[in-house]
Amino acid sequence: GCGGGQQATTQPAEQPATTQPAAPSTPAAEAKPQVLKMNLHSEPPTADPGISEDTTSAAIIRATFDGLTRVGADGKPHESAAESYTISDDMLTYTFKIRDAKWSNGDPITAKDFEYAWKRALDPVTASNYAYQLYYVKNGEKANKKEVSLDDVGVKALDDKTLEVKLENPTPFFLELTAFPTYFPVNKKVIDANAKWAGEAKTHVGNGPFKMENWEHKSKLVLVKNDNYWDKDSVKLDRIEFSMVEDENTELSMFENGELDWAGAPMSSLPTDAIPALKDQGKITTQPIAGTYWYKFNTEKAPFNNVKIRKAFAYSIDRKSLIDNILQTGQIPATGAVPPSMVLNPNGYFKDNDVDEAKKLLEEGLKEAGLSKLPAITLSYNTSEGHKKIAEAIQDQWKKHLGVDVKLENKEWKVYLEDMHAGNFQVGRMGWLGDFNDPINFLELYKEKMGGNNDTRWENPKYKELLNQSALEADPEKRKKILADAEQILMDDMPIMPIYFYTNSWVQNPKVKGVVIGGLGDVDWKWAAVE
Amino acid sequence: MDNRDTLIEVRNLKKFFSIGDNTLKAVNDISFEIKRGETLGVVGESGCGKSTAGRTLLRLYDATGGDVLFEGKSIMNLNNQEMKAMRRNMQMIFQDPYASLNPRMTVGDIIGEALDIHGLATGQKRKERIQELLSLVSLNPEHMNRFPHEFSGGQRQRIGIARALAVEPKFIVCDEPISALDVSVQAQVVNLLEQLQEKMGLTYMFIAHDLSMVKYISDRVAVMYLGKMVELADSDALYEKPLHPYTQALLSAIPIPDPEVERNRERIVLQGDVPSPMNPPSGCHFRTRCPKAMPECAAAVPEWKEVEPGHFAACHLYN
Amino acid sequence: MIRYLGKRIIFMLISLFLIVTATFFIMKAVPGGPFTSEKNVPDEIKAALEAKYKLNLPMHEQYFNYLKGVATWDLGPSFTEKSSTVNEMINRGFPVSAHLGAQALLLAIFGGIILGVIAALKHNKWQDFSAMILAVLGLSVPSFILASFYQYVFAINWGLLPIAKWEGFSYTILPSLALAASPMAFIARLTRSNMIEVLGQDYIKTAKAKGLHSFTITVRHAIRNALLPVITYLGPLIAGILTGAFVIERIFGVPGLGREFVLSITNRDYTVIMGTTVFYSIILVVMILIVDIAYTLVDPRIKLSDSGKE
Amino acid sequence: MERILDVKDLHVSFHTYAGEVKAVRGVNFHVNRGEAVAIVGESGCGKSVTAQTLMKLIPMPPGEIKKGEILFNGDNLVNKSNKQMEAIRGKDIGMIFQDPMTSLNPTMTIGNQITEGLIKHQNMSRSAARERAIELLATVGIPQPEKRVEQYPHEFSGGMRQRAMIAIALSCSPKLLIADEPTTALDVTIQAQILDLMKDLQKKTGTSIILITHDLGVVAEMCDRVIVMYAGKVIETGTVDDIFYNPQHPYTKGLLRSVPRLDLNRDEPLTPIFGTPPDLLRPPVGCGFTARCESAMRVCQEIDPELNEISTSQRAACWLQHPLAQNRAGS
Amino acid sequence: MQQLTKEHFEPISVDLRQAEAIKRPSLSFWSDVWRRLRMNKVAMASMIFIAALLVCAIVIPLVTHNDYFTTDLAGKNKKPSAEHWFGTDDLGRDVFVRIWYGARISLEVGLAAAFIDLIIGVIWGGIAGFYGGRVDEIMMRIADILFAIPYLLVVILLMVVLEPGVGTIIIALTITGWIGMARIVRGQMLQLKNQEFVLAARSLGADSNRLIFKHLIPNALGPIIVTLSLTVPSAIFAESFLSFIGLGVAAPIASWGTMSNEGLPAMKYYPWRLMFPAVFISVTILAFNLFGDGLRDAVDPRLRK
Ligand SMILES: Nc1ncnc2c1ncn2[C@@H]1O[C@H](COP(=O)(O)OP(=O)(O)OP(=O)(O)O)[C@@H](O)[C@H]1O
Ligand SMILES: Nc1ncnc2c1ncn2[C@@H]1O[C@H](COP(=O)(O)OP(=O)(O)OP(=O)(O)O)[C@@H](O)[C@H]1O
Ligand SMILES: [Mg+2]
Ligand SMILES: [Mg+2]
Repeated sequence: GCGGGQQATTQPAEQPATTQPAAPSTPAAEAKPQVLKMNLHSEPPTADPGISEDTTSAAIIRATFDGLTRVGADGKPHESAAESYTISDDMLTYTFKIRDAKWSNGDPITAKDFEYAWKRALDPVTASNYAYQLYYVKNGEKANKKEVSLDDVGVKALDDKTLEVKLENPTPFFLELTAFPTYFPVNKKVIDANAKWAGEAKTHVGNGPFKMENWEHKSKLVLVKNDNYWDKDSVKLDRIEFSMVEDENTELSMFENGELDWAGAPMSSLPTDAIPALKDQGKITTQPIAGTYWYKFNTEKAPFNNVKIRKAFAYSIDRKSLIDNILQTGQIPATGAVPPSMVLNPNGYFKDNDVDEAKKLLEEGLKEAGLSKLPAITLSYNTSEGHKKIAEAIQDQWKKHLGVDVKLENKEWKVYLEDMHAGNFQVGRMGWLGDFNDPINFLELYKEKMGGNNDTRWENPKYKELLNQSALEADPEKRKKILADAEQILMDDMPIMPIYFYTNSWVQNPKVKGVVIGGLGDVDWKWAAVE
Repeated sequence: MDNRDTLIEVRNLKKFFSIGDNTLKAVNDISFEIKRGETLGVVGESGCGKSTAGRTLLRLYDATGGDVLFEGKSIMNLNNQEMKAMRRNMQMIFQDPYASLNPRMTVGDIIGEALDIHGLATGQKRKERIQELLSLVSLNPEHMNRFPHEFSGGQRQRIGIARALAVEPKFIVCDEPISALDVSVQAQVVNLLEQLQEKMGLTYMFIAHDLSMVKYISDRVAVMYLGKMVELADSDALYEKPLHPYTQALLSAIPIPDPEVERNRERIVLQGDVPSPMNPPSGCHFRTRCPKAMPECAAAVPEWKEVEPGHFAACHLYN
Repeated sequence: MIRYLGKRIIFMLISLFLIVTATFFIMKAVPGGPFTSEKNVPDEIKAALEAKYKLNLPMHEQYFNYLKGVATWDLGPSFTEKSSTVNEMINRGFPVSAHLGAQALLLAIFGGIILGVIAALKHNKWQDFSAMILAVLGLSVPSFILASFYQYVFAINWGLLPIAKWEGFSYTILPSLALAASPMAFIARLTRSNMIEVLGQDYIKTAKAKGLHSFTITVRHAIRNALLPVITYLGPLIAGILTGAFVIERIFGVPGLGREFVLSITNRDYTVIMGTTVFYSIILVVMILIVDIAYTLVDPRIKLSDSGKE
Repeated sequence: MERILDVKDLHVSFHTYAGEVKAVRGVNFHVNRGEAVAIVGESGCGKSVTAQTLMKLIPMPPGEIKKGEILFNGDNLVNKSNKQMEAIRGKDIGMIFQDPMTSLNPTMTIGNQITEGLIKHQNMSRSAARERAIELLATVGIPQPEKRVEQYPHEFSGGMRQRAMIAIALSCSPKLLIADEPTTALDVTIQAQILDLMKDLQKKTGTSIILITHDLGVVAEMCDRVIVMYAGKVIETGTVDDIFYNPQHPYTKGLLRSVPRLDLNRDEPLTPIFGTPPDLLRPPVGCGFTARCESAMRVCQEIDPELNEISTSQRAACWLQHPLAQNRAGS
Repeated sequence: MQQLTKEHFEPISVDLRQAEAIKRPSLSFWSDVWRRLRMNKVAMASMIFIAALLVCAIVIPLVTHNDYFTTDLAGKNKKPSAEHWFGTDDLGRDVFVRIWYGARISLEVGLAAAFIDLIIGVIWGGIAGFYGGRVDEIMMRIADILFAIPYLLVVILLMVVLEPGVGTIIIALTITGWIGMARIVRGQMLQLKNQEFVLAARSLGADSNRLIFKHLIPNALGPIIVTLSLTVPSAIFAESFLSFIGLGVAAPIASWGTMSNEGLPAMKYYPWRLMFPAVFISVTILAFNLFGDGLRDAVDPRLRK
C-alpha cells in the first residue's frame, strides 16, 4: 500500500469498475485481429505467481494465469479454474472441483498443481514476500516460519480434480483470495525442468486467457490469446502489446499520438499538469480505489504527544481545496481512516477545514503542553513531486490557519522508510492501499505500538481490545459496529491524520471496452475488446 | 692566475636521465675546477649537456654520481636547510630571458623573492635593496612595479642578473645568458657581467655556444661533446692551438663577420649529425664525425689527460 | 610495450579492486536494504529472504563471496527483478546503451569537431560566435529539458520521429541527439581552442608556403594535431556514455543500462549495484587505457612507456 | 641584371588589442636573378613580416598590407587572390623557416610533407612524388633517404629537419627561395653544413635567395648584397663589401662593432648599441634610431631620412649623408 | 617639404636612460588584466549581467510584495500578467519572486561549489603534477577510483550523515566535483614545472610550496578559469538533482534547477513555468562562460600587447 515510491500491492476486491461491458463479438471484429496497446510503465519483476508482489507483475500474471476463482465485472469472485466448490458448515473446509482444462503447453491442469503452487509459495526456500496471503490456510503461517512441515499445510489434492483446503479460521473473504496471484497454480513439470521458467516468453507456461508470446526485457512484452484456455470464447483480444516506458509525460504523448490505447492508472499515472487539459477534453476516467493518504504523527515527540495539537493540525487542513487544485482527479477528502469501499462511518469523524475548532484546540493543547507558541515543525515526505506539492500546500495552510512555522524535509524512499520505522520524524507522509477489502486491513496497522507499519508509536488498549473482539465476532453488522468504534478511537486520538482517499484516473481509447479494474486497482484484460 | 684558490671543484660528475627503459647520459663523468674570480667558459653543441652540467653542479638536479666541492666542502650531502644556505653562495642566470621570469610577478617581487626566501631584508629595506640591485644592472629603479612583459629582452636578462645578485653569491652559472638576445644587445649584458665580476670578485661558469663570445669573456674554456668533456684549456691556448678534432672543427665553423676572411677561409665541415645521446657511439663519442678517426677510437674511451700544462684533452691522438 | 601493458593492467586490477571494495562498504552503510518496504513483511519471511540471497552471512563473508563472484564474472541474481540475473541484465542493457552511446558519441565527436573547426577557422567572426553560443547552449540546457523539447517538437508537433521506445533506427535518433548535446558542446569548445593554437603553429605556415589549399591544410595538418587533447577527454566520456544515461533512457523508454544504475541504487538491489559498478569501472579503466594507446597512434611522438607520457 | 623581385614602398600593419602595430613602414628593395641577398637587423625590426608578406603568408586579419607593390617577375602579388597565390607559393617561391623543430608537422611523415607540394604543383602521382622525395632527401644530404621518408620529424635531429625543410622548399625548383633565419636554431657545426648545402644548391639551380638573419658572420659567408632593416624600414643597402667595409648608417656601424671578434682582447670592453629598438605600436617621428644614435641631430627627431645613394651599389637613410651634416659626420 | 637649416643638424645629446624609458603606463598585473577585459565587449556585457543578477537576487526579494511561499490555489497556473510578471506556478505562487529566490540558491551553490572545487582541485592537481612520478600516479588513481564509485550511493550516505541544506549540497557537489579541476591543473603543472622561471626560483632556494602556489598555479590561471566557468553550470544542474533526492534546501524555496524540473511536465500546458527558470539558467551559464573566456584571454600574458 503506498502512493509512495513503491509499487502497490493488489488483490481482488469488491465492486470493481469496468469500462462498459464488452459488446458481443461482431463479424467485423473478427476480420481484423484485435490488438490492445498498453504501457507497463516498468518491467514486470516476475511472471511467477508464487513470488509476485507488485501491481505490474500481478497484471501480467492475472492475464496469463487463472485462479480457482476470478473476480468478474461485478466485483464478485466466480468459479474459474474451479468448476465448483463446496464449503463446510464450520466454514473451515473448502473443496474445489477443478475444471478440465489445459496449461498453455497442453499439460492437463490438476488439483496437484494448486497444492504444489501453494506449498511452494509457503516454502521458506522460495522466500515469497507474499506468502502471508496463504496464512489463512491451516498451518500456512507455521509452515512458512518453519514451525511445522509443509506436509501439514491444509491443502491437499484428493485426486486430480479435487482440491481440499482447510482454513485456520472461518474467513469470509477466502473465495476472493483464491483469485489472488499467490493462490494461482503453477506447472511443476515446467518448474522442475527450468528454475528460471518465468523469466522468458519461451519457457513461460500459464493457464490464463493469454499466453506470453514475446518478452523483450525492459522493452516490450506481447501476450496472445491462449487457445488452451477453458473460457477462450469469452476472450476477444488477439494480442496485448505492452511497451515499457517509465516517463509519464512520454506515455501520455504516446497515447495522444495513438501509439497507446491507455495511459495512466493503474499501471502508471497521469502527469498532474496535464489533468486540467484532459479534463476539459472530457477524456479522463476516474475511479476510487481502496487506499488512504495520510500523515503520521510521532506521538512520542513533542509537540505531537499532545492529542489536541494533533487534532488541531488535522482539522485545519482544507482537503477539498487540495483535491480540487492539486490532485484534481476526484479524490475524496478523508475524515476517517477506512476508505469508502469498506466504509464504517460514511459521515466521517470530523469536519474538513475546521479552522475555528483547530485554533481552539491548538490553544488548549498549547496550554496543556505548557507552551506559549509552537516551535517550528518538520514535515517529512519521501522524494516525489506529488508529495512535495501537497506538503507545500499544507505547510502554507498550517501557517495561515495556525500560524505555525513548518519546515519541509524530503528523503530518498528507503532512507525515509527506515527513518519512519525508527520514529525519526515529527509528521510524516504515508499511505496505505488495501490488501483486501476489509476495514481490518487498515485498522490493524495501528494495533501494536511497535507493529511493523504503525510508525506513530501510538497504542491504545481499548482499541486493541476492540480489534481482538472483532476477530471473534461472526455477525457482520456487529463486527462493523465494533470496528467503527475502533476507528472512532483512532480518530479521537489522531495518531494519523487522514488526507484523502485514493482514486485511479486514466485516459483510454474509447474503442477499448471490457477492461475490468478492481476496487484495489487490479486490472484484468480477460474480457477486454477493441472495437 | 694560478695563485687564486680553487672555489669550485667538480669530481666525476654524472647526471643520467631515464627515459622509458633507456638511460640518457646527459653528463657523463666530467671533472674540472674553477678558481676564485675566474670565468670558465663551457661550449659545445646543443644537447651536449652543458646546461645539465651547470644545473647538476648547483644541485638543481640530483647528481647520479660524483661530487661538487664548494670552497672544499661537498654540497651533495647537504640537507635542505644547509642547501638553502648554500644557495646564497651559488646562483644561476638563465638562457631564456622570456621563460625565466615569472610573467605574473612584478620585477620587484621577482628580485625580492630571493630576499624573502633568505630573510635578507623586509619592508622599506627590501624595497631599497631591490632598487639598488636594479640600479646595479642599469635599470631604472622606478620600474620595480612593472611586469617582465613590459621589458625588452636585454632588460629582462638584466633583471635575471639582478635576481641572481640579490643573494650576493660568490659563484654564478651563466647558462647561455646572451644567446636569446640580439647581437646589438648581447654586448650590453656581457659588459655588465664583466663589470660586476670586477666589482664583486664573482666567479663565473659561462655556458654558451657562441665561441667568439666565450673566448672574449672566459679565462679558460671547456669543450663538451655528448656529455663528456673533450678539451679544457686557457682560452687563448684553446683558440690558438685546439687539440681535439672536435674543437678544431668547432672553431673553423664559426662564421666570421668579414667577407674577405670568409672568401678565403678553409673550413672543416663535419659530416653527419650529432648522434643520439641515448645510444652514443662506442669508444670516443666523436669518432663517427671525426675526420681523423682511427680504429682504436671505436675500441676505447679516450683518457682525460693533461696534454700540455694546463691544457687537457680526451683524444686518442694524444695517447 | 608488453611490459608497459602488463604494468597498466596490474594498476587497473588494483583500481578495480579498490572501487569494488569501496562501493561494497558504502552500499552496506547506506540505510535501507533490498527488503525494506512500506509493508513490512514478517521477520521470518525477511529472514528467509535474506537467507536465500545470502545476506545473513557476516559482512566479510558477503564481501568475499562478492569478490569471488566478480572474479568469475558471476554477479548473482537481482533482488528486485526476480526473473533476471545481473549478468543477464548487463548482457541485455549494455548493447542497447552502447548502441545509443556509440551513435551519440559519433554525433558528439563529428559535430563537435566540425563546430570547433569552423569556429577556429572563422576566429572572432560571426561563425565563431554562433558556433560557440550553440556550444554553450549545449552545455547550459540540461539534457532532460532538451530531450523533452525534442520529443515535443520532432515527435509530437511535427510527427517526424517516434516519441519513445527502442525498435529501430528512427527510434534512436532523438535520444542520440539529446545525449550528444553536452559532450558535443564540450568537444566543440575544446577543438576550437586547440585549433586556434594549432593554426598559429609554424608548421601551418610551412604548409601554406607549399601552396596548399586552406582546406587541405585544415584537414591534413591542423585537425589531427588539434584533436590530441580531445582524445584524452574521451576516456571517461566514452565510458560514461556507453554505459548509459539514466535520464535520457527514462524519457525515451530505452531499455539500457543507465536505468539499472540508478534504479538498483534506489531499490538497494545490492547485486545489481555492485554488478553495474564493476562493469562501469571496467569499461572506464579499459577506455582510459585504450585512449592512451590511441594517443600513441595519433601522435607518433608519444611512446607507450611509463615516464614518457604525461 | 634581371630583377626577379622588386618591392616598392611596402607597408604592413597588424591590428591588435593595443592598436595598430606598424611592422613594416615603407620598405623598398629588389632581388636579382641568381643573387643571394641578406636582410639583417635586430629582432622585431620587421624582417620576417617583410619576408612573409612576399608570399602573403601573414595572417590577415590581424595583418594588413596597407600600401606598396611586390613585383615578382613583373606581376604584382599584392593584388593576387588567395587562389592565385596558392599557385605561386611553393612553386615559384619557396620558404625555409627559422625553427626546424616547430616548422614541420609532428604527426605527418617527412615523406608526406615533401610530396604534398609535388603532388599539388607538379601533378605527380603519389609514387612518383615519393621517388622524387627520396631523391630530394639524398640531395640535401640525408643518409638512407628510403628509410627516412617514412619517419616522423621527431625522429630527425635538428640539422636533418632543417635539411628536410630545405628539401620541401626546393622540391618544385622555385625561382626565389626565402630563408628566414634558417640556421639560428642550429649549432655552429650543423649551421656550417646547412650553409654549405644552400650555397651548393644555389650554384646548381641558379635560384635567387633572400636570407634573413641577424648573424653578420653568416651574411659574410653567404651573400652578395645586404639589406639592413631597422624599426620597419630599410636603412641601408649595399654589397657585402660596402656594408662590412664602408658602413654609412650609425646603426650598421654599431651592429658591426658590437660583434666580438676572435681577435678581440679580453680587456677591451665591447661596444654595444645602447637602448632598445622603438615600439612599433607608436613608431617614432623622424628616424627610428635617433634615441640610440651617438651622432643624433635635431633633424633626426623630426624628419625621417630617405634612402640616399652613396654609390651605385650602396644606399643609406641617414641625415649624416646630408650635405649640411657632412662636417659632423666625422666627429 | 620643410626647409632644412643648419640648426637642424645640431647634435643632440642622447640620454641613454631615456632611450630605455618605457613609454607605456605602469600597470599592475590585475589592472592590466582589467584593462584588457574592459576592451572585450562580450566579456564586459557578461560581467555586468552577472553583477546585475547578483544584485537582483539580493534586492528583489526584499522589495517585492509577493513572496515565494504563499500559495493561492485558486490563482494557480496563471499566465504572465501585470500582477505576476512571470505568471504563477501550480500552487499559485508568483514565479517572478520564486526566480529571484531561486537565483540566490543557484548562484550561491554554483559559485560556492566552483570555489571549493577550485581550492581542492588546485591543491590536489598541483601536488600531483608538481611531484609527478609515484605521487602523481597514486593521487590520480585515487581520483579515478572516486570517480567510479556510484555517486548516488555516496549522496544517499551523505544524506544520512548530514542535515539537508545549502552546505550539504555544496559538500555533495564537491565530493567528486574537484576531480576535473585536479586533472586540468595537474596537466598544467606537468607542462609548467619544467619552465625556467621555476628552476630559477628553485635555485634561489624556494621550497615546493612556494613554487606551486606562487609560481606554477598563477601561470595556470587560463585553463583554470575555463574549467571554473564549466563547473558553475554543472553545479547548478546537480543542485536540482540533489535537492530532489532530499539533500538540498527544503521546499517551498526552489532553485532554478528545481523549478525547471517541476516546470518540465508543464511544458505543453503552462510553458512559462519551464521557460523562465530554464532561460535564466541558460543565459546565466552563457554569461559565465563568455566571461570566463574573456578573463582567460585577459590573464594570458602571451596575448598581451
Ligand atoms: N629533465 C630532463 N629529462 C630528460 N632528459 C633531459 C632533461 N634535461 C636535459 N635532458 C637531455 O640531456 C641532454 C643534455 O641537455 P642539456 O640541456 O644539458 O644540453 P645543452 O648542452 O644545455 O644544450 P642547449 O645548448 O640546447 O641548451 C639532452 O639530450 C637533453 O635532451
Ligand atoms: N601577428 C602579429 N600580430 C601583431 N604584431 C605582429 C605580428 N607579427 C609580427 N608582429 C610585429 O611586427 C614586428 C616585426 O616582427 P618580425 O617578426 O618581422 O620581426 P623580425 O625582424 O623577424 O624579428 P626576429 O629576428 O625576432 O625574427 C614586431 O614588432 C612584431 O611584434
Ligand atoms: Mg642549455
Ligand atoms: Mg623573424
